[in-house]
Amino acid sequence: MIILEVTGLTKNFGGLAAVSNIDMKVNGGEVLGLIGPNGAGKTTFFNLITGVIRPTKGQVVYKGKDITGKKPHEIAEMGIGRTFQLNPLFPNFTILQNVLSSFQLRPRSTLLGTFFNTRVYRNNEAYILEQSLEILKLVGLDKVKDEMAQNQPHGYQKMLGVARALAIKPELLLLDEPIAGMNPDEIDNTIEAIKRTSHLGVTIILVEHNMKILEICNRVIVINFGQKIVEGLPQEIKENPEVIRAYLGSGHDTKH
Amino acid sequence: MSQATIILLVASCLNALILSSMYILLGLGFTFLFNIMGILNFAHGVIYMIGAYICFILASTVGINPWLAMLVSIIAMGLFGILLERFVFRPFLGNINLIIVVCIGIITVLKNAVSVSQTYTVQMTPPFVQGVFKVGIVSLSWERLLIFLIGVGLLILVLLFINKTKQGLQMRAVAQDKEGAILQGINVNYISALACVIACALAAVAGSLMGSYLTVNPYMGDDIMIKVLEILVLGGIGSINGVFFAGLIVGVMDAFLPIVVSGTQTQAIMMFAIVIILLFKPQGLFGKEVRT
Amino acid sequence: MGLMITVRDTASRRKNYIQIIICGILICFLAIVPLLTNSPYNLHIFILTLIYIIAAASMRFIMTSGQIPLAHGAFLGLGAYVSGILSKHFGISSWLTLLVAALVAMGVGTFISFPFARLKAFYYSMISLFFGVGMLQTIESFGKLTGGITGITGIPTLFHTASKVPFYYCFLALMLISLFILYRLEVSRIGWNLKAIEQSYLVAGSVGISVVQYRVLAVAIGCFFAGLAGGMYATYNVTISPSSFDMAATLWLIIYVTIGGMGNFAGPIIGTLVLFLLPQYYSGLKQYTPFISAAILFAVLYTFRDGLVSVPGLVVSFYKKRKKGRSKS
Amino acid sequence: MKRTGSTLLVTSIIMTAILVLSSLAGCAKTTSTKTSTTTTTTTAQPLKTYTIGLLAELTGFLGAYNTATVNEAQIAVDIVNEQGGIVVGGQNYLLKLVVENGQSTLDGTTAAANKLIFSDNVKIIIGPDAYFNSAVSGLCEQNKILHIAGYCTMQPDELDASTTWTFLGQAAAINYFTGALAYLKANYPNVKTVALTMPDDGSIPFFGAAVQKMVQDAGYTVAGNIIGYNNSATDFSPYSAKIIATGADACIACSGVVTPNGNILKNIRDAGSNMLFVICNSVIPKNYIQVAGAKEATNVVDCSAGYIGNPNPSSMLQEMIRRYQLSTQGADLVTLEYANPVYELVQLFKQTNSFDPQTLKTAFAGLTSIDTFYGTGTISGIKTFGINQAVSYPLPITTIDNGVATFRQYEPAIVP
Repeated sequence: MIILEVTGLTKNFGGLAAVSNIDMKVNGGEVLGLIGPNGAGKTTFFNLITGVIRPTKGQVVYKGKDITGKKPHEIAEMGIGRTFQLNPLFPNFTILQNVLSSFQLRPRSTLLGTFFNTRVYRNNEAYILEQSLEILKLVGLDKVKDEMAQNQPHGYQKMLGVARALAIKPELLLLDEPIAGMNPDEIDNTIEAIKRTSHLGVTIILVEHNMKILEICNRVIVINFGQKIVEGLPQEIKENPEVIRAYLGSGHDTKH
Repeated sequence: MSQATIILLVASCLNALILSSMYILLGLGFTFLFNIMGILNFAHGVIYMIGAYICFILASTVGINPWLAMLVSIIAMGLFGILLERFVFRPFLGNINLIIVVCIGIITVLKNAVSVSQTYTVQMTPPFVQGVFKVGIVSLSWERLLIFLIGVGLLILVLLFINKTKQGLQMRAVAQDKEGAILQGINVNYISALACVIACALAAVAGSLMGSYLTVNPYMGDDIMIKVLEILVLGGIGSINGVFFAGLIVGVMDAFLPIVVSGTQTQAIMMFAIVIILLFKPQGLFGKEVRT
Repeated sequence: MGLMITVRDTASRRKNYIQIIICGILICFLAIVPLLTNSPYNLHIFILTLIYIIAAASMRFIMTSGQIPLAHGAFLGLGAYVSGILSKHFGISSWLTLLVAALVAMGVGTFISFPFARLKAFYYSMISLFFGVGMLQTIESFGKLTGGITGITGIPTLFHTASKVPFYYCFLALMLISLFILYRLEVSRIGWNLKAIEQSYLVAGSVGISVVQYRVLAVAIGCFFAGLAGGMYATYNVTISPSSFDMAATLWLIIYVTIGGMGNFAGPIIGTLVLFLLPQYYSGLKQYTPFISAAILFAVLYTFRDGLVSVPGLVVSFYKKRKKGRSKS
Repeated sequence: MKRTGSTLLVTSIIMTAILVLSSLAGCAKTTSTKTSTTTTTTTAQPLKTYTIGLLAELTGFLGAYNTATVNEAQIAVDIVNEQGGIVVGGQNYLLKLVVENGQSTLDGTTAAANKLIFSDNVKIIIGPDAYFNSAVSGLCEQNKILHIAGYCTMQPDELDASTTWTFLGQAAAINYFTGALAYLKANYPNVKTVALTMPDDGSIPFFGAAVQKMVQDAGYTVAGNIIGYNNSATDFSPYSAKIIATGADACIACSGVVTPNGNILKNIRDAGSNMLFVICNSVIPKNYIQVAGAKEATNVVDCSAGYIGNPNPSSMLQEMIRRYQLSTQGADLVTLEYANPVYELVQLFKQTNSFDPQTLKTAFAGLTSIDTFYGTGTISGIKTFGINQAVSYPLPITTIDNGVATFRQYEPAIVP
């Protein structure tokens, strides 16, 4: 079943097109890799889907509903979680507080309930607390839960990003360069965590320019200069000449 | 249309030009500081006042040539700008609250220092030029023409500096994208100091001129401060050309509104005009839109 | 107590009890101030302090959402003028006007903040600054109703007694209630969402926090209490004039918050107390008093930039360090 | 949010400390003031002091000006004390001024008045300046404090039938205007229409209205509305242009300080108009010549503060001028707006031979004339203020031509 459908999505910054006319379908439960060299427009693509910026044209349909140009928090409410490539967290909260404050939607307390500290609110908070601890276990951060987020190593911060995204109980999870700038064993942990997450039945789209991510993807789409070059299974992509050119620069094929 | 009305209109146009040149002169320095260092320098009005006082004391108490006095006050305020950047702004960069507190500190000290040290007499810098000449039907004093000419002249100089010299271009780079500029290896501290010096020097020029046109008093900077903020916001954050148009708009309003309404209403109307403009164009007339 | 309490362990729960006890002692102390000082003038100063504590605390509440309300002084003025004009020219009971003043300020604040909530927080600061100045200029230009620059005198007071004691207790109660409400808001999820927005509106949006809604909420609540404080000021001081609600007033409120310490709920309270009561010692210096105030500002600013509330923390950590040093040697 | 508990703990301790200290200081202050007041009753000291409260705006936009006027009052007090103080009930008293700062705001002035009355426990208050009386008159009425204002702008609650304890001890805007109008009427028959200008500080609905009525009663037609200017404007030429455009024969600057009036005059002349310019406020002509420039300061009638060209100044005035010039390297006395009330008070003390405010008040209200530094003052004002408690005295009329000020005559300038 198709969970997300993007048709003719385009965004122009001034003259140049950061994303031009991208179509794609995402099936429920799959792990879709979205790879391409730096500046290919991958992050812009995420921002378009999650409503951080409005597309110039094209539309985004999520579970049959058109979500083009909706506000970020509305889109989050519909069950699309995401992580950020840079500063992916609330730096002045502890790890646990980061996750706690990411539980906004379900269970949700009314403003008045929150203010008057009603039983419902207290129960919600208690439930949220145990949920958060579970998520932290899932991504393997439960040991450092009371540390300041900003003092954590890069890998932990990235994982915290994932944990925060999971807190909204997403059905679709957008990971923006989850393993960029990690050392090998951090990468392995992260990939493990992503696998575990996808086994929970969460559909995942992840953006990377690191080819290593391919091993966990069911399907890969390659983007360059804001356009879709090829789409296919990981191993096909690996030997596709266009992709190689995109990565090693156009000077490459003249040597053959 | 009667003779009187025509004269009134022409005179008001001239007023608008003269006022605008003065406002732009002050607004430019302030906008520099904001765009380059991200600092709302609430002490700008006081710096203008101090510039005026240095010129006044040298010219009338010490008794040297007013032009020389103005030069000295420009240099003095320029140096003051360096100190300001190094010891006041740099330690608190990026925290607007601390900057505000430190600005208030400076304002309090300087203002009260002046008002305590000066005995109560009417204080005025000796005129730079004298006499009146006629343009068509209206007559204009050389003094005000001088203010206009110096204003415009300095603006052209500053523009040349920004667009032609290396430092100027670096300044614009920093104003547009600080991180990028740092990556390019631009010495941001040096550029900031430069901006401070320019801001203070321009304020000193304006102060000296107005000190001989109006009188000098410790509170002459307060009203200017608001005008300068108007110009910054109206012109748009991060745009240097915006200053000119904003200054022109404010000047025109200041010259024409008093003719139709009474004194304080002028201010009120202006404020709400600006608020309404911002409601429709929140990033200012020439600013880049930044959406959350 | 919301997010915090849910993650509290027993140790911090004890701290919590200590806090409650301290606050209790403080309140008791404030309750007997009128017995300690027999000069109406000192009581006058204390009453003003109470009013400005509300103003500063409400300002900090807005600031936790990353917006700097450069019109807060003006909203104080709005409240003061609304209650003053209503009770003087229309003969409405002062108690009622207090509420009306607060609600009017709240409404205006919401109206102003709404169009700018979706933009960078800085734009709100700017527009508010202009709105603030514009509002005062309007007040000045409607001489008939507001007395222009001169202001309004002879506003009906809450209690028709020469003694200031009833005012003191009434305002003490109002202050405690306001502070309690603001504190509850801060430690509840609402306060945490505001802090989250302040740290990164992108991330906040991505987890479903409505940035616009919460920013407007913050401004509305802050302005409500600003209006209340203004109303109290008018009905106590019987004279109000625009010059005491101008840009300088706002900036001084920011100073109370910053000198006290932005990071802590107690910050604005400490800041206001220090900067209000301390000048009473050197007020004999007449026109030289501002220099002392400025000196205090610089001293605090350059020694502890996190405000006075950070002092105990610094002291504690300093002694810990020394202990470590000793144990090593 | 780490260490919230301990932080709050210690901060609250600091808070408590501050509260204790300040309240203690408060008690200390009151006790000290107590002792200072008891000195007037115990017969321990041979020489006793009597404290008079002085409300002034030592900081803010009036700061420099009021610092000067307070010095004048202090000099007057010193002279009185050096002449042996004053004798009340057979006992010699030295006068003591206690000055409180109103910070140039109505609220600040209210606070200062509270301090004078409740903390310094004075029974007589002199001042404040400008339009701040409204903050004081009511208080003095409630607490039965004798209040002698230094200036008055006819705002509501400043001086009216309800403020029986308030006196106007020094010429106010309305006096200067009365004098100027009388001289204009007598010496410039060809003036028919006049333009009125004044600072737009909220006084237009009150002072402005009164002035307009007086002008019309005097048989002039007022050109257009009253032109209110913004005191802190950067450039006054728009207002000058507006004044010229009214096409009036003369422009009367009804009140306001030297900078705006001088600049409006300058800009009117620079714009090529030579209309008669009438200035009526305390500032001395010399200052206008300085601000407007010698060439521009021409065809001007000025009704200003009274001691200039005073043909027979009292010995005390001469002494004051001497001392003031000593202390300020030859600056002129400003307006004596606090010194005059002191001078009048001294006479009242001598007359009534008591410090009791009630007696002083009834005595003052009973008088028809009292001596001032500017000559004999008449006590009037029933028509203008609704109460007969304003002191007015002859004011000097000066005309300025090509930067030369020439003293013409004294106008009675008695407020109706």
